[in-house]
Amino acid sequence: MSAQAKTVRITYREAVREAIRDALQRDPRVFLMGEDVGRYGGCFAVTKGLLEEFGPERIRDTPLSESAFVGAGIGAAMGGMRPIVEIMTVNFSLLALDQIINNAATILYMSGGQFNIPLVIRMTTGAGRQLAAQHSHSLEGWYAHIPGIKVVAPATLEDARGMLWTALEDPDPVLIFEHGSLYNMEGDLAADAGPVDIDKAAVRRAGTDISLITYGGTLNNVLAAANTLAADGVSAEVVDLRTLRPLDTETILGSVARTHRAVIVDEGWRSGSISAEISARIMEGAFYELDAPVERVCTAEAPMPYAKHLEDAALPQAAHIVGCVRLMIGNDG
Amino acid sequence: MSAQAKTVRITYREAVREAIRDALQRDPRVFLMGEDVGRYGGCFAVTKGLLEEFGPERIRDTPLSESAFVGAGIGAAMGGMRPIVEIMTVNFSLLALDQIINNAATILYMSGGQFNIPLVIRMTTGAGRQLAAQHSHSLEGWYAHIPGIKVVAPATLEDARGMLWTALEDPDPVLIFEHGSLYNMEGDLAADAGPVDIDKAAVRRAGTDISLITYGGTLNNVLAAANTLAADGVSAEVVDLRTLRPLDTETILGSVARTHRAVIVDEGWRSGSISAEISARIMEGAFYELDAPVERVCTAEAPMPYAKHLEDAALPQAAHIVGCVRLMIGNDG
Amino acid sequence: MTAPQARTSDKPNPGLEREHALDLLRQMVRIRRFEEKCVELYSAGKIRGFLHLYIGEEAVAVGAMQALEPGDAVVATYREHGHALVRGIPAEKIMAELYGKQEGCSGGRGGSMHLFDAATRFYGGNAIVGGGLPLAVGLALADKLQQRSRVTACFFGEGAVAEGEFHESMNLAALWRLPVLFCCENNLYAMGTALKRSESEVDLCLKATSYEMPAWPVDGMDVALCEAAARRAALAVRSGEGPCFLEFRTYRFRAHSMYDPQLYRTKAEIAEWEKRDPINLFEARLQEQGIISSDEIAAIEAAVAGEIDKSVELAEAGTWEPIESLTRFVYSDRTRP
Amino acid sequence: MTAPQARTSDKPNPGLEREHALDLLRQMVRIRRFEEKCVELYSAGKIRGFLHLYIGEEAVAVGAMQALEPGDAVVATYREHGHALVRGIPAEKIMAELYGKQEGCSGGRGGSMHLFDAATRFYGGNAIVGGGLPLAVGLALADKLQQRSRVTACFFGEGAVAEGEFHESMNLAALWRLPVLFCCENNLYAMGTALKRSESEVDLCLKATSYEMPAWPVDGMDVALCEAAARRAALAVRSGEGPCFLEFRTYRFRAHSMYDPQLYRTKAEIAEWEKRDPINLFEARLQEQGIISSDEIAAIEAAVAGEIDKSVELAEAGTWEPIESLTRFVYSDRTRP
Ligand SMILES: Cc1ncc(C[n+]2csc(CCOP(=O)(O)OP(=O)(O)O)c2C)c(N)n1
Ligand SMILES: Cc1ncc(C[n+]2csc(CCOP(=O)(O)OP(=O)(O)O)c2C)c(N)n1
Ligand SMILES: [Mg+2]
Ligand SMILES: [Mg+2]
Repeated sequence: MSAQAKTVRITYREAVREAIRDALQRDPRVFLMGEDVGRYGGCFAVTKGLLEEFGPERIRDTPLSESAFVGAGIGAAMGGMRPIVEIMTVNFSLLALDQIINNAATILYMSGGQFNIPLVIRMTTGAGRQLAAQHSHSLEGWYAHIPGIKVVAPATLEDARGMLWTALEDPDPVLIFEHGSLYNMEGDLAADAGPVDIDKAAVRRAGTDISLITYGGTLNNVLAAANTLAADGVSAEVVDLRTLRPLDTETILGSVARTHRAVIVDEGWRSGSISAEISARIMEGAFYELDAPVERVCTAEAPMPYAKHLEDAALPQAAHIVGCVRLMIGNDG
Repeated sequence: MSAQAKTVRITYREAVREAIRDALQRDPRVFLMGEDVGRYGGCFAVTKGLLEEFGPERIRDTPLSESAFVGAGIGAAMGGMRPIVEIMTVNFSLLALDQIINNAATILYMSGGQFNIPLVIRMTTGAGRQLAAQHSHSLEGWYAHIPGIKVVAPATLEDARGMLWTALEDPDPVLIFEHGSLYNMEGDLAADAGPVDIDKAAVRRAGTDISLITYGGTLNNVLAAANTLAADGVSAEVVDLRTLRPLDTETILGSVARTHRAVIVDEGWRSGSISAEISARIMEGAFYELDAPVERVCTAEAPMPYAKHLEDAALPQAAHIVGCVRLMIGNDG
Repeated sequence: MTAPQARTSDKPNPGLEREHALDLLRQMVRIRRFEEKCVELYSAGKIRGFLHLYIGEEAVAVGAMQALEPGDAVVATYREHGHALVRGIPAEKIMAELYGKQEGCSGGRGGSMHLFDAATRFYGGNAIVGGGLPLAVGLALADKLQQRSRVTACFFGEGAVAEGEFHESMNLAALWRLPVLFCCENNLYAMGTALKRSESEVDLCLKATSYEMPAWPVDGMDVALCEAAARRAALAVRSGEGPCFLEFRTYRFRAHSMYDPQLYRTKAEIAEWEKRDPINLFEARLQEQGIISSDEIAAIEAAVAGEIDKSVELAEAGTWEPIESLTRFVYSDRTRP
Repeated sequence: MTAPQARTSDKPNPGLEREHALDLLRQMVRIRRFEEKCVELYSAGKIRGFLHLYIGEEAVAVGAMQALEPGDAVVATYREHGHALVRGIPAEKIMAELYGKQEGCSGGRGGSMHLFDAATRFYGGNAIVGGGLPLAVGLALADKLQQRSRVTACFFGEGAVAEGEFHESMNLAALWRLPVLFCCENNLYAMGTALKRSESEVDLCLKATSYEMPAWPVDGMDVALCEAAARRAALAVRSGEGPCFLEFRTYRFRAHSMYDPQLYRTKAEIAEWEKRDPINLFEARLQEQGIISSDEIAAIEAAVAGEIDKSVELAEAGTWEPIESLTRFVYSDRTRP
C-alpha cells in the first residue's frame, strides 16, 4: 500500500458488512447464518442488504435456536462449507456453549486430527448502552480460556474489515467479538484494505513510561487516557491485544520490558478476567523488569445495572485509567 | 468438639450423601433434583438409598433437560423451597449456563434486592479417569468469574460433609464442585461433623519456604508434593482455597507474606484459569514480598486425551509440582 | 389491579358484568397510553436501553390476568409493561424504573426489560428469549411441593417456541403435572422473522399436544375471549390437572423495539391488523351493546391520562441510587433468611 | 462393510437375498462378539474410561446402515461401537482406539466414546447426550447447499429426546428440509430413567409430527424390519423430501455402562426382552426358511472370532503416541486448507 493509497470514509458497521460481502463473493462455500441476519437486516444493521444481494440460501435467517444453529455451523464446516455464524450477542451464546466447547473446540483433537472445523462465529459483545444485566456481558476473555478455539476482538476499522478474511482462512474455529459501542465509529480506511493477521497484538501508541494493555471496546477509552496522561508528561504505550486466544505474550512482554510498568484495562469482570491472565504472564515473564506491580482496571463485579450513572460507574472509563496510572507512578519507590 | 471426640471411618462419597440426608431431614423445604439421583442411585452412587428413604417427591429424577431443571431449581428457590440441584457432571452444566449466569446470578441484582435465590447446585468435576475430552472439564475456576454466584470446592471429608449445610443456609446461589477422583477417598471424620464456613481458605500444611496454593481435586497431589519437598529440606505451606468465589485473598496474601514464594496448582487449563487470578492478586497485594515470580502448574492446554499416559502428562502431577518448586528455589537469586 | 373471583358465566350479574367490562377496557387503555408515553419519553432521552412496546397486544395480558389470584405468580418477557400494569405494579413504579430511578419497581437496576415486584409476585421481565420458562416451572414446582393451589402464568412470544428451553420446560411441566399456565403471545414475528420461517410446523398447539398438554388457540384481539380462555385454563391448572398451553393470536402494531425499520412486513399487513385493534373492537362492542357511553370512554381516558401524567411526574421527581451502592445486591445482605 | 445398492423388494434375486441375509447376520454377530470381548478387556484393565455396550441393539445399527451409501455421513453417540463396525471402520482400528493406541481410529485420543473415521464419514462418537444432533443438521445442510444427494444418519437414544438440542435440531432440519435420517434408539431407559419418567408423552413419533416430520416406529429387534424402514426413509430423505424420524424400539441387555448395578429394572424384564434377542430371532428365522445351516452359522462365528482376535492382537501390538505430541491437533497443522 503506497503512502498515497486512496482511503474511504467508513463506519465499523460498514467495515464488517464489507468484510462479509467480500467473503461471500470470494468463496462460494461461505454463507452467513443467524437470527435476523436477513429480512430484518441484522439487529445492529450490520448485514443490511446482504439478503437482497446473495439470496436466502447464503443469508440464512435462523429460528431462535442458538444451540442448533451453532452446532449446524460446526457440522456444515465439517461438511465442506465455510460458515459464518452470527450469534446476535454474546449474551445468547451461553445457550450454544455446549456446542462451542464440547464440539467445536474438541473434535479436531478427539478425532486425532481427522476433522478440522473451519468455522467463524461472530457476535456482538459488551455494555455501555443501558441494556442491563442480561444484555451487557463481556465474555470474550472468558471464552479465551478454551483450547481449540481462537478468539479475536477487532477494535479498529482495519481489523473489523480484515479479521474476518483471515478467520475464514483459518482451518479451526475462530470467534470474533465485535463490541456494540464500536459499530457507529467512523474513520478513514484504505480503499484496498484486506486481510490482517490474527496472531499478533499491536502497539497502537508508542510510549516509554507505562504499558496500557487492552483490546476491543475499551481501546478508545485507553487511547483517550493516554492522551490525558501525555498532557501530564506521562508517556503511555498502548497495546491492543487483538487476539485473546492465543495471546501474543511476546508483544506484551516486549512492551513491559520497555516501560517497566503496566495497567491492563478490560471490560470483563475483574476476577478471572483475561486481565488476570495477562498479569500472570507478566509475572512469569517480566517480573524482574517491573518497577511496580501490574494493576488492572476492569468492570465492577456486579451484573450490569440499567441506570446510566451506575453503568458508567461500573465500566472502565478513561478517568479510572488515568487515576490508576497516576497512583502507580506516584507510588513508584 | 473435644479432643476425644468420636470419629467414623467414611468415604468422601458417603460424606456427601450424609450431608444431603441431613439436609433433607432438617428442612422440609429441601429437595434433591437431577438426572438419575433416584432410581439409579446417582451416577457416582452418591445418592444411593435416598429415594427409598425420602420418596420421589424429594428425590426427583429429572429428564435429560439440564437447562429446564436448573432453571426450575431457580424458580423453586424463589418459590420458597431450598433445592439441591445435581448436574451429573460439570461437562453438562454448559447446557444450563444461560440459567446460571443470566438468571441465578442476576435476578437478585436486577430486581433491586427483591428476589434472592437460595439454590445449591452440586456437580462432579475434573479429569483423571480416562473419560476423554467431553467428560473431563475442570471449569469451577471458570465459573468463579461470575458475580452473583458463589463457588466452592470441597477437597476434604470435613468439607464434603459440611459445605452443603452452609451453602443451603446461604441466601444466594452456591455451586459445589466435587472432584470425581475424590469420591473413593476414605478417612476419619468426627462423628458430629457439622457445617463448615464457606468463606475462608485453609492452610492444610504450614511451611516457611514456599506457598503451594490449590483446591479440590489437586489438593492431594499438592500435599504429596509438599511431603517430597520436605524430604529435600524445603518447607512448603499448602493453602486449600476451598471457596473460589469469593476468593479469600487475605489468607493467600498472608501465606505469601510468610514464604515469599508461591506456586499455584490448578487442574484448569492454564490460560484464564483461576490460577491466573490468584497470581494477579499476589502481584497486586504482595509484589514487594516476593522473592521470585509466582509460578503455575496447570493442565496442558488441550482437550483431554483418552490414553492414560497422555492424560497423566496433561494433568498437574506431584512430580510436576516438585519440579516447578525446585526450579524456582534453585533460581532464586 | 383487580383480580376478581372466578365468575360463573351461567349466573350473570349485570352490574358486576358492566363494571368488569369497564375495567377490562380501562386496563387496555392504561397500557396503550402508557406505551405511547414511553415512545415520547424515549425520544426525549428519558428512557434508554431497549424498549419493546405492547401496543396491539393489550387484550392478551388484560384478558389472561383476569384468571389470576393475588397469590399467583407471573413470569414475563422484555415486552412486559402491559403485564406489569395489569398485574398491579403501580404505574409510577414502572415509570420510575424506565427512568432508572431508585423508586422504580426494580430500584432502577432493571429498566424496561426487567420489571420485578415481590408484592404482586411478578418475577420479571426476562430479556433472554425462553429464559423465563424454566423459572415458571420451578415456581410451580414450589407451589406443588408446598401444596398450594396457585397458578404461575408464563408469558412468552411465539419466537421462544424454537428454543430448547421451551421444549424442556413444556415437558417438565407436563411430566410433573405442574400448575403452569403457558401463555404464548403469537404476534407472528420474532423481531423480523415470521413464524413460518422459524417453525416447520406453525400450529403451535400441536407442539403442546406432543407433550400431552391441553392447548387451544385464542383470538388475542378479543379481550373477552382471552379472559374466557384463560379462566377455563387456569381453573384446570389450579385444580391440579397439570399445565395448559394457550396460543394467543395477536399482532404487534409497532416496531419490535425502538431500532427497527420494519423491513420484514408491509404497511398493508399492519393496516389490516389495525382494523382489529383490541381497544377499538371492545369499545365498539360495548357501545353497541349499550354498556358504555362516549362520556364514560372519555372519563376512562381522562383518568388514565391523569395516572400516567402523575407517573411521569413522580418518575421525574425520583432520585438516583448513590454510586456507592453499585455492588449492593450482587449478594444478599447477610440479614436475609 | 457392505453398503449394497438399493434393492427393490418386488424383484427378488434369491442369490443376492441370501448373501445379504448372511451379511446382516454376520454384522450383528460381529458387534455382539466385539462387545463381549470388550467386557473381558475392560475387566483386564486394557480398556478404560466409560464403556457402553450395544448388546441387544445390534439389529438397529445393522439394519439402518444398509440404507446408507459410502458417501453418506454418520453421527452417533457414546454407544457407537456397533455403528462404527457396520459402517466399515476396521475392527482393529476400533479396538486399538479402545486401548488408547495411536493406531486407533481416533489416534488413541478419543477412546470408546469418540470413534471417528474420515474414510467412512463417521463423525463420532459424541458423549454429550443430544450433542450430535446439531452436527448432523449441519452436515446435511452442507450437502444441501452443495447439491449433493447424500444422507446424514444421526443415531441417538430416547433419553436425548428431552434435551433442548433435540427440539431445536428437529425443527431446523424440518424447516430447511435437510437430508437427515434421525434414528432414535428407544431402549426404554436413559441410564436408570425409564422413558415414562422422562417424557410426558411417550409416543416419540408424535414429537416428530409436531415438526411436520414424517416418522414411524420400527421393531428394533428385527433386523429385516429395521432395514426396510431405513431404506424407505432414506429414499425419501435422499430424494430431497426433507428429514425423517425413525423410532427403533429396542432394548439394552447389559448395564448402561460398566458401573451400573441396574437397580432400576428387574431381571424378569431383561429376561423377557432377551427372548427377542435380535441375533437369535434372525438366525432362527433364516434356519426355518432354510436359508442358512448350522454349519454356516458356525462358520460366521469362527470368522468373526478370528477377526476379533486379530483386532486384539493388533491393538496389543499397537504403540503409544509420544507424550511430546500431547498438544498436537489442539489446532490444525498449518499446512491444512
Ligand atoms: C436467547 C435470545 N436470543 C435472541 C434474543 C434477541 N431477541 C430479543 S426479542 C427477539 C424476538 C423474540 O420474538 P418473540 O418470542 O416472538 O417475542 P415478541 O418480541 O414477538 O414479543 C429476539 C430474537 C434474545 N433476547 N434472547
Ligand atoms: C447432556 C448430558 N447429560 C447427561 C449425560 C450423562 N449420560 C450419559 S448417557 C445417559 C443416558 C442417555 O440415555 P439415552 O439417550 O436413552 O441413550 P442410551 O444410553 O440408552 O443408549 C446419560 C444421562 C450426558 N452424557 N450428557
Ligand atoms: Mg413474536
Ligand atoms: Mg436409552
